Amino acid sequence: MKLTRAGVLILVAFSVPVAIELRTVFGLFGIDLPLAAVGVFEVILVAAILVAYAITAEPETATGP
Amino acid sequence: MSIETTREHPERGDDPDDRPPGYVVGSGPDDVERELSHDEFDPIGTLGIILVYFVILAVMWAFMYFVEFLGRGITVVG
Amino acid sequence: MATFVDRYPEEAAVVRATFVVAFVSLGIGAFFGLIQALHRTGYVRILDSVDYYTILTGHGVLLALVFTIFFLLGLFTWAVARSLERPLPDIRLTWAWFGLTTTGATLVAVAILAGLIPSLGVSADVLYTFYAPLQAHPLFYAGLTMFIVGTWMAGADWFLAYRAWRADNPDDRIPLQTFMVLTTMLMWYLSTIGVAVSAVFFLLPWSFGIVETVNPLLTRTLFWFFGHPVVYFWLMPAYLLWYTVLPKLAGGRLFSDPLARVVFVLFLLLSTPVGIHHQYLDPGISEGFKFIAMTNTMFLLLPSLLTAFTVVASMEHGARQRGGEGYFKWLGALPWRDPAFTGMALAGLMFAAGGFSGMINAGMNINYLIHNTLWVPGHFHMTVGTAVALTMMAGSYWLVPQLTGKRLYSRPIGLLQVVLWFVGMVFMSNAMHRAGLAGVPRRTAEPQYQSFDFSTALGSVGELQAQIAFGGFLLFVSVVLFLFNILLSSFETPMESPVDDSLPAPLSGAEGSPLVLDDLRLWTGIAIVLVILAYTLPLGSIVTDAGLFGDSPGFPVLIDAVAMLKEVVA
Amino acid sequence: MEIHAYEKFWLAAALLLIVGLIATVSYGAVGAGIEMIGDEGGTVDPEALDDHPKFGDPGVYESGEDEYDVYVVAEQFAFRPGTSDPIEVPANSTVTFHVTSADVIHGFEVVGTNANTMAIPGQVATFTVEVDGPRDYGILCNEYCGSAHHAMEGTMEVVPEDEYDGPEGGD
Repeated sequence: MKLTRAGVLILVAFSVPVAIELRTVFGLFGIDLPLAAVGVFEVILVAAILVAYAITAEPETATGP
Repeated sequence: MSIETTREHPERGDDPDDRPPGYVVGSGPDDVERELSHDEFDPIGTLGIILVYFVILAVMWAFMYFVEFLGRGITVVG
Repeated sequence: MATFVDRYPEEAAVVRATFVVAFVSLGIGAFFGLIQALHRTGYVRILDSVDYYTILTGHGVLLALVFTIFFLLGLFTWAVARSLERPLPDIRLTWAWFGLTTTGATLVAVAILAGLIPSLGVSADVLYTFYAPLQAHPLFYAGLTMFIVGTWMAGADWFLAYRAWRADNPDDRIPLQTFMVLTTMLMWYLSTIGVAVSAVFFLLPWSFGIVETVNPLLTRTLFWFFGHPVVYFWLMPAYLLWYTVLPKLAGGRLFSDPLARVVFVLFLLLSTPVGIHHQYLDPGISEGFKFIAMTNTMFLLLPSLLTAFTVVASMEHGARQRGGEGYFKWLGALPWRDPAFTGMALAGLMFAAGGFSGMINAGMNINYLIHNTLWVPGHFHMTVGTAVALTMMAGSYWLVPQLTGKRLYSRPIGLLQVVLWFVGMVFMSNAMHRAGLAGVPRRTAEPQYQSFDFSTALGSVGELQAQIAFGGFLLFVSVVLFLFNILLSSFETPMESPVDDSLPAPLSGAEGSPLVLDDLRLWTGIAIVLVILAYTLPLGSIVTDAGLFGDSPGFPVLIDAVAMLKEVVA
Repeated sequence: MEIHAYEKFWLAAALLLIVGLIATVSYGAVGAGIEMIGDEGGTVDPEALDDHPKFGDPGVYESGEDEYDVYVVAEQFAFRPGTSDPIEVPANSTVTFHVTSADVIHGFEVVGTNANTMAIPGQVATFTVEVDGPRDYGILCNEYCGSAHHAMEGTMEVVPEDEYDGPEGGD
């Protein structure tokens, strides 16, 4: 299934709470991650989304509404 | 918005008036490929999403009540 | 294909006017929000901490009361005219309630903002809840009363339209949107009795000095009699859009019309007899009454949980009609590039999260954990601040073209705007919830106290402050983009069909639902009985305790704050 | 009325959730013994607090073995006691707070704990807590009470039993 640019934007937005709450999940297991870990994790998530977009995006001529 | 600018998209350069009317918002129905009537449609995905939500609610409620709340010092007992 | 403005030009003019008032207050209120977010976290302080509360009162009143309710007034006018397929009975009545509500809202805003100019001698820094014996200038209570009377007239306008329609269509089911408007207004009439009695019989005479004293617990209880239902008054316009417009935007149809009616009836029945859950920690109200309020509140979760299913199922229907497959893969087939759709969908997602923190607020004893902490604003920024406000902004991208006959200036900016709101709110409200658990109070101008430090389970208070300030900044940028987009839209050239404004019929229509659902008299009667059951005894005991007029003199908020501070420090 | 089977199932699950929430809170009230602030505290005349036997001289009073009563007056913008003198109680005791307001509505929150109440003029909020080991707590007003609301704070010191030199009975 193709990933649209709008879809990328939504996935990036959705990755923000996931990254923030990751720290909570680790906290429950007694691992205190520094704030920077949230940033690093968010960068990884965004990179993964962009890779998915690059792989699935249709050729540039496609307009698709 | 780097995503929006890194790729050329023909739509961006177009004269806006060339767009089909109704494109800007409310465009969802333009892409309908098939009609699903009431009897042909089972919201199985919705059921899945809502059950995941149910589990999250139940687990977080239990955590908040028994760990965060009852686990705290100085609680009103009378 | 003509759109709303071509069919009902006079109604469209009124709706445009209400939206202008709503958006102007949104802009001012959001600016105040930015000032607060930066001030209380200590990042940027452009005013004195004693003036923080003027800004806070302005933020609460302009956004929670003026923006939301003016948008509602416009939306409901649109919904009644379009779903009854007839103009309102007398447009002069419509303009009259617009004039009254606008005048009232302006008086309230003037009373509040005058607080920034001490030489005027007018102040209303009593916050959105205006708890006596803090005393505002009479202008504040008078303006508030006018505003509420104006909303009553608006309701009368819609009921008259319905009556005229009924005379011509004696056997038809009430069109769904009109049904939603009427049930919401019945709930509003019932619940505003509390605030009207409080303002007219107690606070207004007291602020003029006609009566000397007030019973603080009584006016507070009357406030919450209205103060919880009002959150549903904000929410119902969003529900109306989620039920009747969102399925269409998704490319599908509403899953079930009868269940939508059941949900609105449940809100009419249960919204009012729950206000005491805001008073779990109030002395003078016994535990039993609090437990009853909690039970009602918990059952009030039911219509929202049902809504979650119906609305998501309607979206899934749209996605599958657009070719979506699989258990969850269909989510990708939704029209995410449409800001109206995406904004409402993200608002719904945020509401699901807000539903959780609301359960904690509603839990009677667990309320000790978070009562009056920053958790509470964290909660309502997810609900009224996103589920409602973001749905209203997203809905505007679809509604405004119908009211002006002009297309939206920019769809990509609209999409960026709704996504920025979501991200900004994730940062701000997540951090507020966490800070609340650390005991950080709401409604305070300072980030730290002198004699103790807050401690968090995870991370540091400084991080939370940074997230609140950053989130607040993103939210403000989002509002600026929204207003800019709407403003530029008004300069577009008119066109034949600026938007696809048709609404498809529900999958399961009204014809299958029992007729009793449309019996508004019956539901109103039951709602009144429930309110009497929930409130007679607590109000009776409060009045027995301290009398109708109590024994608390007024404490005007216009005081020499600097002298007060010196006294405290000394 | 036609309701989809999945939606009926969800209706049942939603009701189960609601009943579960109410059951948890009921367990907290009955099983864990958490009581709500109620109307047991009675009423006072907010303008005549000085004539009140306890609020006229607010502070810590001993009411039994390891049991103490703490009378607190909240007023713009201080707690008496709490702000200028800390509230001092011994460790491992049972403390009953009686909180009222001399002017407007205030909040009384022992920071980071479940001890949290409103202080409403004319009403007395009464609640009992068990304090354990020695520790200092912050107290703050969590309801907006006027222009210097953010300055309204105090402390409570739970001191070791052997260091406790008896109730002060006012300030």
